[in-house]
Amino acid sequence: MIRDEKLIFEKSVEGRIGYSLPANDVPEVDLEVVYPGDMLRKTAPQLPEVSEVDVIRHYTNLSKRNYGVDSGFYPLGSCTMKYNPKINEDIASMEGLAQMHPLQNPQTAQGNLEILYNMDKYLSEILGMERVTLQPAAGAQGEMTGLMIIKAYHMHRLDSKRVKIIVPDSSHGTNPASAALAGFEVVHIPSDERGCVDINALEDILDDTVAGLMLTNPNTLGLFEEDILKISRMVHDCGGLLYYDGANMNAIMGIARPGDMGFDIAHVNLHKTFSTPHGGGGPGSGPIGVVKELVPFLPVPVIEKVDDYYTLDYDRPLSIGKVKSFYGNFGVILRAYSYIRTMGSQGLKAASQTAVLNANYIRKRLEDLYDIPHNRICMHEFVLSAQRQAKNGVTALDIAKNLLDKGIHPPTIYFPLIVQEAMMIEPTETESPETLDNFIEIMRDLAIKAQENPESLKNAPKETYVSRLDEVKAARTPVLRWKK
Amino acid sequence: MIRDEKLIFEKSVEGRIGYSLPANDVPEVDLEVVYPGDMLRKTAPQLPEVSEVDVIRHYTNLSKRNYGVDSGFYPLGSCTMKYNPKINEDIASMEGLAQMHPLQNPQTAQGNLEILYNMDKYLSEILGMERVTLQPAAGAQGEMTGLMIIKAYHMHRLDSKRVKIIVPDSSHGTNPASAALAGFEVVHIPSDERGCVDINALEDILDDTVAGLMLTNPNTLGLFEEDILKISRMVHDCGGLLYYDGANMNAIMGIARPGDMGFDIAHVNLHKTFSTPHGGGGPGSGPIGVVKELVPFLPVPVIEKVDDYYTLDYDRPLSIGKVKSFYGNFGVILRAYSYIRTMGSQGLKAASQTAVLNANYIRKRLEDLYDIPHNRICMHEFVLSAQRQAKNGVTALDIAKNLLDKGIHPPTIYFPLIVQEAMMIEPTETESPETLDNFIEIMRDLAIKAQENPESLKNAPKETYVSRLDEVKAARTPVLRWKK
Amino acid sequence: MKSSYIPMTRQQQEAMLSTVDVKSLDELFSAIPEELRLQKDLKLPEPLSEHELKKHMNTLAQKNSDTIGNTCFLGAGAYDHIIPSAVKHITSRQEFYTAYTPYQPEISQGVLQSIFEYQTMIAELTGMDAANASLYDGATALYEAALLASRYNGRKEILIARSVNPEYRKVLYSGLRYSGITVKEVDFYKEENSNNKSGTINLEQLQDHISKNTAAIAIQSPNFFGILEDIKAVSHTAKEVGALLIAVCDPISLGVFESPGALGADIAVGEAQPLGNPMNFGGPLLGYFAVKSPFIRRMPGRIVGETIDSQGRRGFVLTLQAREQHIRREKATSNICTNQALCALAAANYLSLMGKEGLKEVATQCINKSVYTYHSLLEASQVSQVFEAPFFREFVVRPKIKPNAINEALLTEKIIGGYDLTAEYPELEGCWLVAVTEKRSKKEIDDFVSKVNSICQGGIIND
Amino acid sequence: MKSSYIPMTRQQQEAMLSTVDVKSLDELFSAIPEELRLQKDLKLPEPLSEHELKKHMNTLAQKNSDTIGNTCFLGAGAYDHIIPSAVKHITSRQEFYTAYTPYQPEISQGVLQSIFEYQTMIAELTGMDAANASLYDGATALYEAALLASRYNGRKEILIARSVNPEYRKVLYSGLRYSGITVKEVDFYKEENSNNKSGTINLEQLQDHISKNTAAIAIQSPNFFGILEDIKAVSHTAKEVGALLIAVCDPISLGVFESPGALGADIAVGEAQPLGNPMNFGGPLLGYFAVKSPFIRRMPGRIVGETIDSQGRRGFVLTLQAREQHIRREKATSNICTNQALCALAAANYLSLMGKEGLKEVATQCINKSVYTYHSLLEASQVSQVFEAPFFREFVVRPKIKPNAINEALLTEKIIGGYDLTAEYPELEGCWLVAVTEKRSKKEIDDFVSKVNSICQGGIIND
Ligand SMILES: Cc1ncc(COP(=O)(O)O)c(C=O)c1O
Ligand SMILES: Cc1ncc(COP(=O)(O)O)c(C=O)c1O
Repeated sequence: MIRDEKLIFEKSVEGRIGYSLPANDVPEVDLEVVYPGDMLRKTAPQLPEVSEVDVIRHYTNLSKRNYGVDSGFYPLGSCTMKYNPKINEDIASMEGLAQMHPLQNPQTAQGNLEILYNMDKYLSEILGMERVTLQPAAGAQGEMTGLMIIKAYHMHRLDSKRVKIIVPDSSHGTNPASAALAGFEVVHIPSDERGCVDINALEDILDDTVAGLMLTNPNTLGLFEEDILKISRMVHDCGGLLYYDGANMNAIMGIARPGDMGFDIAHVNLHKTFSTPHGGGGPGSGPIGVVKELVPFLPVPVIEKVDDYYTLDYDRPLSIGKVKSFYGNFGVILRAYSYIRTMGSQGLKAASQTAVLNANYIRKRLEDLYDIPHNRICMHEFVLSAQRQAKNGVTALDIAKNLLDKGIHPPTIYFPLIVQEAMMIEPTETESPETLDNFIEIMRDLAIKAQENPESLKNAPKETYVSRLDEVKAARTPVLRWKK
Repeated sequence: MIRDEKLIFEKSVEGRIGYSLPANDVPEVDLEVVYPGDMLRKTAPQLPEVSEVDVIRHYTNLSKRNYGVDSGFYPLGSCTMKYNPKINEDIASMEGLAQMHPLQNPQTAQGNLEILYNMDKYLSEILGMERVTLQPAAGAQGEMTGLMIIKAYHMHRLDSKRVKIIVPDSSHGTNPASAALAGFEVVHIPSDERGCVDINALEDILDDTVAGLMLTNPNTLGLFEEDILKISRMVHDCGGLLYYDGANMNAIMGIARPGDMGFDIAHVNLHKTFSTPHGGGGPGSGPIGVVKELVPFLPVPVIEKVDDYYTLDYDRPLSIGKVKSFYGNFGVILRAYSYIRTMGSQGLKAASQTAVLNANYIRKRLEDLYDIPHNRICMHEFVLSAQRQAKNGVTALDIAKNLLDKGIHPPTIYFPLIVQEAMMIEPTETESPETLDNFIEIMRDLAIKAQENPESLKNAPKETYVSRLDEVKAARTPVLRWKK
Repeated sequence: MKSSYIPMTRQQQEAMLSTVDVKSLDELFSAIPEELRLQKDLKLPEPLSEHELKKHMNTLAQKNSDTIGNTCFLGAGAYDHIIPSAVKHITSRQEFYTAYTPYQPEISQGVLQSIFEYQTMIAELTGMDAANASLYDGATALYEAALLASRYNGRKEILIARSVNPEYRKVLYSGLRYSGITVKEVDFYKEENSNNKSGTINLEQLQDHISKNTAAIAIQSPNFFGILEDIKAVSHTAKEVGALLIAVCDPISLGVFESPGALGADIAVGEAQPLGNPMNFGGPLLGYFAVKSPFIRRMPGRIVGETIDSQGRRGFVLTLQAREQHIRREKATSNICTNQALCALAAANYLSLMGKEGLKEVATQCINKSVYTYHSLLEASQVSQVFEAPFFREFVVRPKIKPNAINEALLTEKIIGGYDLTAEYPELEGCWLVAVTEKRSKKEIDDFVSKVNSICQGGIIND
Repeated sequence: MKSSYIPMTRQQQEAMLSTVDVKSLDELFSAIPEELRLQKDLKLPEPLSEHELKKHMNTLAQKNSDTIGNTCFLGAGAYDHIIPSAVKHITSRQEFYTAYTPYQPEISQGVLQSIFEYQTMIAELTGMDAANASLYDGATALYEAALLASRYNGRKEILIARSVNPEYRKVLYSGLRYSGITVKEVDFYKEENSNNKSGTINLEQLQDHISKNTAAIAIQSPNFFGILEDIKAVSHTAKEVGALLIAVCDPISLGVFESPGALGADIAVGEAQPLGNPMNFGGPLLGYFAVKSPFIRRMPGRIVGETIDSQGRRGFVLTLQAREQHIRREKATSNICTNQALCALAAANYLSLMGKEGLKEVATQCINKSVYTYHSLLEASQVSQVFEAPFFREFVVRPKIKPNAINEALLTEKIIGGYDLTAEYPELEGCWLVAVTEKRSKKEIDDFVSKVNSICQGGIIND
């Protein structure tokens, strides 16, 4: 690999340009006159001065130091790194859809509004919900929106004592964080020995101060909460609402629906389940669906269809307001829309079935060499523990770094927090049996090496552009920007 | 680098698909009935059975084993590997221009015809010619077309004894090859001690059997043929025509014109001079311009403009006919059109000036450590000789392979044939001084190593996906296709 | 069902089922209570092939009037700037767009370094000490800033200028609704005020409202009306009571205007969509977030830091993660997880391409062209002046007829007109907010002005 | 003049001029005689910025009627097939499209392996032993094949079926004009011939023309009229006199039809544009060239071969270069240098995506849909039958009114009609060649048929 250590700033040469703009063709304003006082900038921002070829090469070279789904296997649990069909990218780039201003007169945006309206319908059907808002920009924002709806609902009922949100100890960090932001007190409940919500513990907590329960189902151990109907009855009986964290929807599309399970609100991550690429950290999209009773609380605007004409309805007195500018991450929604339209109901179901089969296949083929805390049929992912290997000094982190050298993106490690040395493996349906087998062989090989020659696994990665990085140094003495 | 040694065929799994087609919605034909006898295929072609993700990953991984202009410096002499501006790619992908059938009614293709017509005008102006045909798909086809015009011209004058085409010994292989294909006898003339056409030798050859002379100017040594006016007079005086191989036009855009030099026909490689990417071996585009007298012989169709309406003129009795289907490589022409329109006359001139300065800069900074057979001010490229290094056992090939390990594409080697251990260096104008300096330092370093430790240079490349390949084996026992 | 996206063949499926030791796909789902298992297909349209999908989407696009075929004078929070072609070519590299958040730094140096560069550029533009890796949009960035401020000084009141983008204010209200933090609006100087119709924040009213309970003042400059606020003055006011100053700034404008950092802002946030990102019908956008040093460890979202690898070579990692939800859970500074990394990459690409000179040129052209448009409109006397202070890229006028009527008429001329302020600002009834970026040519502007004039002349009087 | 494509700054320029030891840029050109140096600017339009260029090209595009907005029933050598989206995503990888011909194999394994795969696929489709890396288009491939044949057996006459694409024949004539090789056309069976109106090559006439001087017979199947030739029969005739058989075959059709190799052809050439390449207004196209083993070392163009590296690992190189112009100069098998590598990559991507099943499906749908169209047209009696033999994707009919008149009328309905055979085949005056690919839906076809019918009913009689 060719080393090019420079930042784009370090490639700057005074007077070089990389842009091409139309010449100014109107009278020039004298800036000093129009903007008196302190208004004008005294020193120009230190932006790089580089040419187009510099920029293209710089970022092309950077891209080569990055690993994406198109590079290879990416079994990053909870993140559903499935292959992103290329046609969806083309659709999202269509000028007639993308080059639109959000505040255009709706009459000039009927195509886009139709897409949003239909997307609401499709997701409502998939989730088993009454209506969906596409406004949230990611899962976490979906959660926050959902929790605000829960709050608004209770407040509207003048039931102001409901201050608690229950989350399982296996829940994703965004769940308690969102609950806190929505003004709730967060109560954690433990998982039982089967890896599911501990019903007795839940029983103990439930009272009229509980606003709701957040649940991922299948949960972050990849296990379906078998008692879900009981749980939802219990929560409902005490007056609480159920929130569904849909990050794991990829297990059950077309097979079961959160709405039918008793959830009142559900989000789905389009950037997971619906194959929109993750962009190296976003943009995503986290629509939420709600049951009929909660529709009045949805953020504005809601898209309505009147006689084949689509409108933006802002006149919704009970709405929680707006959680984001405009109507959500339309560019991401377009990709998901394309995905749903090309998969159809059978395609989505096949995706979930295959995702689940793939996860179980890996589980079965690793169960002899790794500990699997809850070793039964899993959904689309499962969590193994490298505890056995850790006894020899080979941690989940070491295993992850060794996978890098084999050209595989490691599973999620050290999550969920309730499993020691956790490795959360989610293969998704878009990976072929050969890819799974290759991963399995490597994992088996690593387990054997961890037994026989643990030292040999401590120095990985060796094949990557950089070797193990000093994260402690980064946090202790933060260098967050380049300076000359 | 992750090794994935398999061919796409070796990834095939029976029954897997990578396509998505509309369902057949018309009555099905019984193939056996409609196509009786031997018509239908007995065994299906062994095409791979793979999914979309397999294909994307396979070819994405292959791409990583390839080096393009966007990867880094590419001073491949004679090939003008300049940076290809991205906007040109966007223009070439515009559906309204590209998704056109060539035989559409001209009235429905006025936009495309206008582009072709204007491109003819622009190139005519740049070359100093009367008209241009855009039909040839590459330089070599331009040559062939030009030579056919020369032939047609002489034949039309009933001057059938002109059977010879003169080419310098420094000429590109396509020149003699094209001449032979056009039915000429090829006569090579030597270069003089200054690296230019030997005027005396030319004098000796010229007689009434000479149909024409082909010349690259600047020639393949990167030197301007100073006696060009004399040469063209001499050739014209004896009744011959002059053909300009425009592969080296990047030296003189807006500075001098082949037409003014006395050339009668000139081609230009859009995939060199006009920044269209080379596609790993094509497609290219090799338009040729001709002087007024030769216009009647141009291939059909010629695009004409009548009252702002563009038509395809096929009714040209003296035309040599067609050299290629339709009107040339339109997709490539679009990119070159965009380039000319964004550069304008001053931009093109600045490009040539900078290309020439860059070449001279490298020449100056390497002249102490390498032999430069004709060491004077060069045009956009120059040829050095690794003879001094070869004495220590380090050949031009070794130097080239060592450059690979430094992330640089090597210069053209062993061409032109008249220079021993030739390395033909063409930096182009799109390379920054820093890039040139980096190359110079590496070349200097290699020269020193060749002196001090020649052995250390014999095993390169080491950093590439494969090491030196056995070309002899490949040619002796050719394996030209995969078999199960 | 065969799908080109699912590589498993029927035969392979059977082999795998037997490895897993189940008889059927259904058996894999036996943990799901019988009554929950769907007995019929989801009601979704029949699947389309690629080609059919493309045709379908083309049909939908034809029901739109896009900003390519129509000339856009609409801004109000999303801007139609020129985007260099190279940007999309970079963000289309699969290594960037198909990657997840860079949890494994050794194979994520591409994204990490690009974010580090983006953070540097944002810090440079805003005159701040550090910036995060991005937030969803300008509106949520303002919300996060307000939260930070309140947590920092423990105060529970935010003062916000009414001249801040109404969408931002709405998102702020919703977000803070159950947080115990209250928000008060401060008016702007307008026509009724004979001494000052600057359109900037009413400093007297600000003085009236501010107190020791004020966690922060939030202003926008250029504000929603395009008008530059006196950040320095407001910052003094804030400092006097120990409140923080949150400045919402347009990043393009910072090519010519003094940075909020230099003028005393503690936190700078805003919408960075104008930096190389298309308007995308409003999303994805790109929220930037930058702070002075005291607030670095309180920032929301991802942050990339420089470090070294085991061989001492420079490298980049996600850092200061102790602030984040996956570690701190309910005590995290924010719940944000997925952000807008690819849009940040586009912004970094854009700023690299434009560079020092280019960004200034863009900003200057926006000024030249908007000023030219403004004066051309005023000259013909079909619109009248509303505010008096200098503006950037966008301005308010009051046309003789209703803005909506003008807009409707302009549409038939393939022009997307300005923003009607009536609904969000009843006090500015009949006022029209017009944006003119560097993308508009003189010809387009002249055409716009002449059409506006003739529409106003022929139209119904705006009373 | 500053340009974003030229990184050198003025300061750097001066430093470099002084290193080179010249005083000015002009001095660098002192080898060019004074009188040749241009004293004024080239007469070219003023430079456009990116944005202006885009607008300009949009304006030009609007003067076209493309095959997205219009439904295409035109073939005649370029075909409107479905192209999977993934193809362009692959060919847009800079490592592929910005590379030169792979002269340095160690950093060109991407292109080299993809060509090797392409060669394999072409050989598979055509039933040949080897294929080259591509030629400009089908027409020049035919020309190269004729040359090969004549050089191989030293004979100087080519017989070509008149049912071969007229563009191909024209290119052949031009190319061979000064080569000493003559070309004779062999007619096809048509209406006047009451026994046989198959539209295939007239075998009796072929027998009359063939002789010991015949270097090769060239036929096309499906021929220009869409009709399948009896390759086997013609191959027998060729073999009898020791001539070679050159078969021009459509690659899509080879998804269902017997390969020319299996039927006795010595050389198979043709246009591979239908394999994943857009029509691009006629270029770039993709000429394929495949041969039986005796002819391998006589092939024109680039050829990639498998070999091993110094560590014994599989790798690929350009091979058999001794045939080529850069070594053999005037004795080379061909002058071709730059070819169509990127189009060959697209074809390899296409064939990988379609695979065994997909290609068959495409071919079958072309058959189903063209047969359906043909019968629907005949049924309404506004067109009449011309030929009788089975066809692929394309067929000839004689409408009641002139084809050009129908085409003009269809255009107003956003339909691009078939090819009028009148000009190229006076003997088929008033005949119309209609192509129907898998891309056409039943609805589009029904619509086409009904419009043709009503146009014919209302139009001027075609006599
Ligand atoms: C289980 C779970 N919940 C919530 C989230 C948050 O989603 P987002 O990153 O889209 O905000 C994630 C994302 O990793 C998750 O895995
Ligand atoms: C001097 C010269 N002439 C002719 C050619 C042939 O051009 P093309 O490859 O476009 O056929 C080349 C290409 O390398 C060349 O360098």
